[in-house]
Amino acid sequence: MPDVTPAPVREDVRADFPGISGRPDRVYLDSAATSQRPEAVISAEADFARHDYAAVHRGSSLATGEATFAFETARERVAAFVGAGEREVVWTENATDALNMVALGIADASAGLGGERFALRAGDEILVTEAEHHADLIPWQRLARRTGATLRWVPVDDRGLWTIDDLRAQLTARTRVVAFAHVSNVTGMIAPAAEIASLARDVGALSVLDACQSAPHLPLDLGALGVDFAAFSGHKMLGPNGIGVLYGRAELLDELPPARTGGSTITTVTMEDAEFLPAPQRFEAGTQPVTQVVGLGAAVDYLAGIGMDAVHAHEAQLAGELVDAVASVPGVRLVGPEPGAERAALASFIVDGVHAHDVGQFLDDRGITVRTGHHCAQPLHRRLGVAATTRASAYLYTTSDEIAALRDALREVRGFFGADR
Amino acid sequence: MPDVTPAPVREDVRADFPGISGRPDRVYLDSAATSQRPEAVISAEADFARHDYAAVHRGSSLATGEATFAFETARERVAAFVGAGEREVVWTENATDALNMVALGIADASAGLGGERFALRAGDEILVTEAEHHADLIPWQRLARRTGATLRWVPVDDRGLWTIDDLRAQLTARTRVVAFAHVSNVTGMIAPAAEIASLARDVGALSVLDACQSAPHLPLDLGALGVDFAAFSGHKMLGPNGIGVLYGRAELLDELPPARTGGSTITTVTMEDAEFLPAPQRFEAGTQPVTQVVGLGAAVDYLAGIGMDAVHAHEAQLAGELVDAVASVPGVRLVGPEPGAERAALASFIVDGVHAHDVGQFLDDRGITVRTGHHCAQPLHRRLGVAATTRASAYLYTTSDEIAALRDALREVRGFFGADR
Amino acid sequence: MSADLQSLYQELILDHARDPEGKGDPTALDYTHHELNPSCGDEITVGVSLDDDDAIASIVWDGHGCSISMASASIMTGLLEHATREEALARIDEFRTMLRSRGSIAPSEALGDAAALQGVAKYVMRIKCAMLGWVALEADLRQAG
Amino acid sequence: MSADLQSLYQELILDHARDPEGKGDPTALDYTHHELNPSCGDEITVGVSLDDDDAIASIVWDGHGCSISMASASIMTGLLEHATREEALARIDEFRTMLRSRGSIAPSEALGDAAALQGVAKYVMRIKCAMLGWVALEADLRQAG
Ligand SMILES: Cc1ncc(COP(=O)(O)O)c(C=O)c1O
Ligand SMILES: Cc1ncc(COP(=O)(O)O)c(C=O)c1O
Repeated sequence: MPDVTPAPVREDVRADFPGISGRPDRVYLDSAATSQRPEAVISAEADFARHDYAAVHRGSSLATGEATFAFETARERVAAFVGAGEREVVWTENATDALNMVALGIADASAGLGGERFALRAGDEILVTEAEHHADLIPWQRLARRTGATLRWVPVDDRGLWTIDDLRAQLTARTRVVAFAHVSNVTGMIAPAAEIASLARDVGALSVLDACQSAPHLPLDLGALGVDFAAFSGHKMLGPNGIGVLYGRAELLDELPPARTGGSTITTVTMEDAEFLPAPQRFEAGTQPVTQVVGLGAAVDYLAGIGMDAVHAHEAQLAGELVDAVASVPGVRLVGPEPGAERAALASFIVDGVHAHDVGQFLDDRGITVRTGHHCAQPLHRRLGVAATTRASAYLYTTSDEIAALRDALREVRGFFGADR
Repeated sequence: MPDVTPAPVREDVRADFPGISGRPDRVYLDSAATSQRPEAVISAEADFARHDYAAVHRGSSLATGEATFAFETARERVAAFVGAGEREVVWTENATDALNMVALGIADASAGLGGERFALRAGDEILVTEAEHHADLIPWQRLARRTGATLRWVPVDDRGLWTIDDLRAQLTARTRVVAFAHVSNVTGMIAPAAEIASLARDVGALSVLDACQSAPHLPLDLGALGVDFAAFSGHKMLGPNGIGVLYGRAELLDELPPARTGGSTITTVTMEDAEFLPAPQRFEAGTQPVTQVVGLGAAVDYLAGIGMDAVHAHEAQLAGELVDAVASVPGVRLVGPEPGAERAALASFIVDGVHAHDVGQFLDDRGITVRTGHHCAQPLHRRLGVAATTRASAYLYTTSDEIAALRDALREVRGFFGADR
Repeated sequence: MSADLQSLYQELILDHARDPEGKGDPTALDYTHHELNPSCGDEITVGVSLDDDDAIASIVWDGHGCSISMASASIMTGLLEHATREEALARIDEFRTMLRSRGSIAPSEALGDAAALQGVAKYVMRIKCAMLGWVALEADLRQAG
Repeated sequence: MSADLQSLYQELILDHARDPEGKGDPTALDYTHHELNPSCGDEITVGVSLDDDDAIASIVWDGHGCSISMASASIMTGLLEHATREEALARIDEFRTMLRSRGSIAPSEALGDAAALQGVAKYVMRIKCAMLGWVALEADLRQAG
């Protein structure tokens, strides 16, 4: 956090988002699932599709040259935005795809398909947390089954939280991978990523950061954090669907076997064998989501224009208001850090006697869009003793009035369903 | 081919494509690499992003309901467009991703991760052709290495062609997978897909169709062809980047292990294990390219509106003109079927004494966009004795005048580079 | 409060949700089936026994979920107990068609109290909730068939 | 014919492409490196020997490719033979910077005939072609360093 107070988020920022300004009847509190896009992103995509569209990195035509230029400069900007080198940014379909690319690459290394340094052996350990999103859990479960490695996890407490000491207690000399979310999409807890990366390094394990909920909201410097790999999605950071990023330290990416193979990833191909290019191309098989890359480039330009310090400061304010709003309602139980403690601008909660689906339906009727369900974190919900929670999440375009609207509506939920009788 | 002459492609079709009508200076002959998009597709995407955008298949809000509805009805339309059931269409990033999903699923089955019927054993055989695109070759090479299976291939002749008899000669009792392109992206040869699917079935092998160059151009009925799996990409059929389709017969898809795992693919997840949904959801890990799915839905609506018979008839005409144009130029050698024989509306050729890059550069200077290189088919080019060819390819918006412009420019190439001296 | 929400959560539905019919231990019955809503983790197990005339002798279910899924299972129990296998399958079909119609198909008399769930048709994401118990019963009856 | 195309394919370049300098068998030299352009399959192997003063005694290369890549390798041979290792690395850097400048940086005198390749800077997809031999030589010189 910078010492100086950052410039606030522009007052008129909402006007930039047709999905916000064009729907004054709706309070959109589901940005942690997927964010709205500014017109600048929507137009960047459409204009590219209309005027500059051509194949990328294939052939030598002028049209291809222009499209390739747009594609590669977007990579430079996205890389700069998260503190990565441009060769350290691989385009993927989404963050899930990025995490799978690491897990499947390690599986291939273990099966002798290259990248010997990544090979896991029976008895090696993969460490995750009980709070992980399924995207950062199931790929590791499957990797364990493919290689005979053991999956271990850091347990969470009654509020869904864990500490670095809890993690340290699970690290062993056989730990080869440590995968964890920078910010939990359910609890909003922020993990000490740099410290964990360094603990992992000490035992010779790779660190893999699920940055889905941090890249959109915090100033992020992956290089400085020192993690080995990281993943995030465009659609949560004002960008398009269908584009995600795998970050990896250059020397690792150049050696990790590409699980998905095909055109544009290779140097020489015979009927028997293929040799792969260095990163990032070795992982970018087939025609890339070029339009979406251009859109993501526009999204990070937009965010950089606002300033991530400003975004973060705005959200820190909203996080406090969200917590107060939820905690002030009788019969509503907040998940995650205690009021007052640091958290991202999201709040998941349990309404006593009312199922999350019903809560969501009630709020929806008031024009408030929230997310209900297990948020792709079943083990965490099982630990919390519920099948589903309701989550409200904010972004740079969210206002205090919207959070007040949530609070007012929440106050009526239990009455409506007769849960207060 | 229908008996009756199909209604011709509308005269004013070019006006629908901003990348065509907005660039009167350009002759776009690279649709086999990627097609231009009609305004209807571009606007469908942008409007969805502006007005209807929300997460799909997660949570229960109205916004999610609307978005999910748009997403699933697009699936029905795309499925109907290619003669598939709606549960038989899986969204992927591109065709490459779809082919990898099959190969990686078989690898997982072979490693005991489910789908026993797909398991390959050492000595089992995978059959491809020497003409395959790298996307339909390298994933099978890697699968062979992962499982100990043997990769065999159908050799091509001097023109890059193979026959069903050539294929039959390579089939054995150990063949478990037969993968081939419906239409070659280099030679334009059209493979007898139904007959090959039936040959494969007879030996108990799975048939996998690379339909990248057929889905956009021919009336396609995958159910009737009887192939087990097929793959194609949205961006080659007037749709967006970043969206592809894996087709699979429902009973196969329900059993194939999902290689890529994560949110929205599961029923129950514990820290130890995950149970997967039936197809298609089991393969659609993470936030899907929703906007692009909506765009692809608009693309197939557009194509269906024109009529695939009309598209095919228009292109059959252009294919003849392309072949005549290329074959009429001294010192230019046509690859693929002889003039007069059936082929898709694309022509790859070799200009004696002039490298493909130089040919492409010269044509580009005349405003003609073609593709140069190995077109992701290095083994085929090696067989043709060149590193690179030049390819011109047409689509429904291509005109005879454009092909005449190609011919006129081609006549000057050798002179310019002094190759006629 | 919108009229849509009022109609979705009619008093009848909230009453059923609070005080459901047929809830118990289904495992002793002839056929049982477990259904899960993957988007929220709600689950139900529905058990059924048939008599000699292929009519439903009893339905017992257990599970947890939102008020729509619980009320729907409860209403289903009252409606289909004593129906023949064929009748029950027809009712389940009709119920599904009504829910999927986006409001264009009104429930027939035969759906009885289940007509109260008509409001669900407006909410695509809740159809699964309303169908949960019915789908489980359908699976039981198919096993029995 | 556009002026851009004329300047890309100057007579000097077409001459070098048809009749290249330094083409031969590089394998006998002290250092060799193979470079490939993955988008078209063009390849080059460049060999180099240094004398006692760390100057380039000879450059020999072999390969196939478009006229730009062949002419560029040929011009490079003439330009850098007898340069010191340091000088050669500096020239390679300068050449790359010029090509990547999209036309904004003019070649200095030191680039000699390689200035004729200036037209390539307008064509993003051809930069790799023009650099092919130079990148291979750079790799040789780094091995030697
Ligand atoms: C025959 C064929 N197969 C596969 C592909 C790969 O398609 P994509 O790059 O969209 O994944 C292509 C196009 O590049 C193709 O023409
Ligand atoms: C913490 C976390 N990890 C992973 C994901 C998966 O991201 P995506 O669905 O974009 O692949 C999400 C979002 O759904 C998330 O919040």
